[in-house]
Amino acid sequence: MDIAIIVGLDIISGIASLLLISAGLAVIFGMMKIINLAHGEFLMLGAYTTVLSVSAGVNIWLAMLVISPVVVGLFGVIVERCLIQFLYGRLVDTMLATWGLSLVIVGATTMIFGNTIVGVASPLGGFSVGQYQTSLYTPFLAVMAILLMVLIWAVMRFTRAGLIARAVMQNPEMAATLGVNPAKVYMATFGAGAAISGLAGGLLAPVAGIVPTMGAAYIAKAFITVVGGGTSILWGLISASGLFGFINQIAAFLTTPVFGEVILFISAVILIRLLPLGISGKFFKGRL
Amino acid sequence: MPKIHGMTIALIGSAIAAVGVMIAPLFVDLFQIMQLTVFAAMAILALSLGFIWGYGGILCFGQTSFFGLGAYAYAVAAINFGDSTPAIVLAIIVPVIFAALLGYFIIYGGVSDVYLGVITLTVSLILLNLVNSTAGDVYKIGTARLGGFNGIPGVPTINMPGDSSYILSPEQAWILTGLALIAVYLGLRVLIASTFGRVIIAIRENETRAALLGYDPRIYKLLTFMIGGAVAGFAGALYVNWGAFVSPTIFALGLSAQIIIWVIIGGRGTLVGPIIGCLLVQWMVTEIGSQQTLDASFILGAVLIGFVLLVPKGIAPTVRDFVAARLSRSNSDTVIEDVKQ
Amino acid sequence: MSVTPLLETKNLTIRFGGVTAVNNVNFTLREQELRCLIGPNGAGKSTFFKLLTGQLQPTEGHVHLRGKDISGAFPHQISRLGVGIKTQVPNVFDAMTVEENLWIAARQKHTPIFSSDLAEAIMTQLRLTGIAKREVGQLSHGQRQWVEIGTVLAGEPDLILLDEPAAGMTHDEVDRTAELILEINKKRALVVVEHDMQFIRKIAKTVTVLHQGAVLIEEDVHTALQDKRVQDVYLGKGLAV
Amino acid sequence: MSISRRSFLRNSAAGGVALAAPSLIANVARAADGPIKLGSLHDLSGPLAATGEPMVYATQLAVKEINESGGLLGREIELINYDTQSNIQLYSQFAQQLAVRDKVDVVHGGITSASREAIRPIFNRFRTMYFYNTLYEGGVCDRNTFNFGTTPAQTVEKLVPYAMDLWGKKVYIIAADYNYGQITAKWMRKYVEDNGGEVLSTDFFPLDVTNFGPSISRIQAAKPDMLLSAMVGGNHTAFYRQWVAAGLKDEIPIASTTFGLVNEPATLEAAESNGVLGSYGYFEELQTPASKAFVDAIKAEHGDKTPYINEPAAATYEAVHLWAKGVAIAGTADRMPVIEALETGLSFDGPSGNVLIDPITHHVTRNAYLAEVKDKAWNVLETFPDQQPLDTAAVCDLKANPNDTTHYEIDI
Repeated sequence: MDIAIIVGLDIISGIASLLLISAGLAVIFGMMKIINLAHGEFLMLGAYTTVLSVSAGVNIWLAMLVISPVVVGLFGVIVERCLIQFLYGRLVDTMLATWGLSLVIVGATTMIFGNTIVGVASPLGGFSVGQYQTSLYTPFLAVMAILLMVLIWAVMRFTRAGLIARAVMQNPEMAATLGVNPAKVYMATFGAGAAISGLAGGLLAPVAGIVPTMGAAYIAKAFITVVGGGTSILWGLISASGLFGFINQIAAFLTTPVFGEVILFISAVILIRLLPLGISGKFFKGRL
Repeated sequence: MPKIHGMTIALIGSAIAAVGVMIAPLFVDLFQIMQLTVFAAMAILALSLGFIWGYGGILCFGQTSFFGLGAYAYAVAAINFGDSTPAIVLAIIVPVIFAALLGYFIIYGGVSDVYLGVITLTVSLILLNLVNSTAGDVYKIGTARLGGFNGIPGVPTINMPGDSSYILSPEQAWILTGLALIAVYLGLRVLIASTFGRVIIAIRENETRAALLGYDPRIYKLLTFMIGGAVAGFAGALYVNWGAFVSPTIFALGLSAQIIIWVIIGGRGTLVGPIIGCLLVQWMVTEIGSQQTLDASFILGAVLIGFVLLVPKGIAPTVRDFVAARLSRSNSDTVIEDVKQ
Repeated sequence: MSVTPLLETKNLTIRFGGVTAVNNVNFTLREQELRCLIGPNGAGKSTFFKLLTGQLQPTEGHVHLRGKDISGAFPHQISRLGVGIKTQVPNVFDAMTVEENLWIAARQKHTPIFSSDLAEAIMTQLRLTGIAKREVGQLSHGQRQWVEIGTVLAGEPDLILLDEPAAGMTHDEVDRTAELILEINKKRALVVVEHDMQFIRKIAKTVTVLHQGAVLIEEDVHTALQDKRVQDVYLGKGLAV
Repeated sequence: MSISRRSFLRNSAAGGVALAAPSLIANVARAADGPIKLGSLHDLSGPLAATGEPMVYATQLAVKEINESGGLLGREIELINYDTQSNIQLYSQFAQQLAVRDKVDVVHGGITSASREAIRPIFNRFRTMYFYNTLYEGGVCDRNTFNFGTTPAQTVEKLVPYAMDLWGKKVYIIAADYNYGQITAKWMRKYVEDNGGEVLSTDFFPLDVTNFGPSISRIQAAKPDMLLSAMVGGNHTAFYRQWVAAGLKDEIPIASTTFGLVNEPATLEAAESNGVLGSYGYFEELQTPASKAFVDAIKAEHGDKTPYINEPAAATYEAVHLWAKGVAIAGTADRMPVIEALETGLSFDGPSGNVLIDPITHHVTRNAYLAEVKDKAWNVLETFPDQQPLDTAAVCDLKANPNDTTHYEIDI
């Protein structure tokens, strides 16, 4: 019985971490139909921001929840202004440019901070379920993932910015004729996507191995999750993360992590084959 | 429709290049010969993606799957047979069969665009994981141990067909690889000029219209995908032959991305472009490794960004347009024709 | 008793979610007949064409071509049975020249050399020879329409579906299109969707009026255009039952 | 410290002119005077840079010391260093460049076993002496290659019984899913069973796994007394953090053959790493005079940016010095005389203690150390002097088979 609870928690944490590592990418893909291959490095920058803030004496919660998203969000806006804005409508060129950007970020981080950096410890302890122990940080991450989803939903649903965003998602030309300036929307979107990635990176800082190349471990999974989900930001992301996270964690628990990884990939391949436009292309068409 | 000008230029250029390949060992030192050999093998890989993406419109993020399968097929077969000739044949057949199965699964399922990219990328990651976990002596095919992450060392290099004791020297291996590159280039060039080539370009341009004219886009795309797999597998065999070694990193994300970079930098929708892009990037990466002032990733990344912003069409089309503009100014009758993007 | 019609649909229906775009259409076309298909926007004309060409699969009902059931067949299969279509938004090969567009279309059935000749002939007929070497992507909307009609002719189909062939054309061009259609009709059957009533009057004998996915009436052109229900539909009034 | 980009002495005579040149080119055309050339192949960018950086620093230090003390045979040593960028293809390319174009006299380098297996045949083919200085799974048997890193028999053998005495008999093994991890796990199992213990389960992890939740649950379900770890790389560091975050560090202790290789004690919080046991051929914290001098010299050069100086760094330093000793005794930098000189059983007192070349296996007999993490540093608890490479010795005899070049997978 206890083990069932623990495995349940693992599944939730697997889903939550997929949600967190993919959310920023999903916002950018859903709104702008471009793939940001520097996404993993945005996560890394978020983690580095938290680590550096904490070692400068900042409270860890402040560092994770405020400083990381703000810093990486601002960085995203700069990237959009200096690079992405010249490449709209060119999916592949954007991918190449952001791949280049990811190399630049890794290289610059290595040159500035070296190959390793002192990490931060988890701010929460563990707790017991019967004879099993697990980290309080796990449910905390799940709560943060849920809050993030609710936040995205609320912004999209209730604010003027969300309304504009939805209009642009549906039909960019139409939105432009209504007096919305797509350039501003795109800048804001990219910044928001980067900020979410920064937040995710900050949240991962206490439980991840923090090195300049850490982004590479996340990008493929985030990419597969987002594309598997399709272009509907919220529902696509939630359904794909839920499915892949569940399959991955169950397989990893029952067999080995290698198999867990392989079966995640195989299920992604089958999913996209069955639903060539992602889950949301089939079931959540036109929704958030 | 025949493309007299373009094809003539390609033939003359190839003939000059072939002579260059043959006499290169007289002028450059052994190390450069070996370096050129691996660059040429990689350029064939670049051609495979340049063909299926630039002409077939299939953006495959996992072209390394076929390259890697070709490399492993060659290594395993060469170790088992002790003769490279059947190994090279297998290095083409195995990826083609894999491309046929995967292509059927994807293309007949109606998957396209970025979704197709993700499936192919994911498949290469599956192969990476699977091959990586073949350490241990139970994983062997015949006498060849797959070796997991450590890879397969000491792969027999290419010998003269029919005489497995006559191993090609580095110079001969270079001539073989260099001529193979030219042959693959010309072969694809002829293919593109053929009806098949015209049709796949038409499908790239407008799949609906092609279907409404009676062409089945799926079979054409599948064949294109398989040809790309064959070329990539062949490149894999030549790559293993160069280093006498293969390891699973051949399937990794880094190489997949690099192939795409070669094609974009060189220019999509041309065949010369991917070759140029590949040679340029490979040369640059090598040069970067000889200095320690700046981080290698940093330099490479900055160059990529610069390219996307400044030469968005890629080198070959930019040069072609420039030359065409100059020519048409001086002589309005001259038309440089090439397959346009 | 009767000759097998060229085209026959039986209870042809397609639904998207809750919307019935084509509703129980029974449509018959003889060999070498010229039929105009009219109806207000959203009447289901283009969807009907997509069902005929295999771009969409019917939810219910069947399409027969010379008695052969082709519902569920792929577009390329239907094309090879002799159905050609000019779509509403021009579907052409933008990065290829006019000549190449026509050659590819002809090449499906013919040898390379014959295809070149056929392309040549069609370009002459459509007065496209002057722009033979131009890339189609750089041409005007009207010219692209002509190129598309050319690719359809190059496929030598027995049945040609034209979706708004006169849209965006100048007055002279419209006249030429009408002449061309009559010319084509000497050998082949056509179904033409058009909004321009002047144009319809020029070419049509029989018209079929679609409304909300269903056949409203099928009459000779004068009767049809004077029909009260047809006028109401076009004026946007509800249909008095 | 000069890092020469590449040789400007292009020897035109050796550029393979004839098309039918023999495939094995004897590397005879080296200049008899001018500098002796030492090639270095390490990753200085990409994921493996953290391991490569201290190895390059150690190489630079050793070369500098030799040059400052008058060079070798009256000639200066020129260091030619290439960044392989964590890319196997570049290993092959630069290995060819070092052997064929730069015509170096010796090469030190290679980090992963895959990189070593890619370049080792190239150095055999072009007759260039090669030193591999990273700890690895053992089993390389090649007269042209000298292996200075520890192998499982030297460290795992000490670590396992020590940890079992301390913590108990029921062991759970976790390891990176590649050859090093798999073979090390086999040795772990062997020593656990030799010492009367029981291995409950062995889990392998791909190098890019970052979420260890399910595995941590599995481990708990098995209720081991201790965990033996051979996890590798930056992503796997996350295991320790998630382990600690689950509050398990005080429940189930960890001993590892890899923890600390890329600076984990310093990058993790003290609370996360205290009490972890590790065993290597060298720790930066060793307080012998030789060790302190070595560490001080590197820190003097690189200041705050100095990475943790680990076993591969010390092994590289010792390897360069021992090679130099071989050259001095042979009176030439030519390959065979130097190999023969080294095979007389040369030894060197390095930062890790006495290092003695085993002529039978071309591995080294060296001290092994056992340490515990305490406040972000290693506290060395035990020294096991003169550990022989017994694992490789079980399969390799270069005296009897001098032409062997196999990498054996040792049957346990």
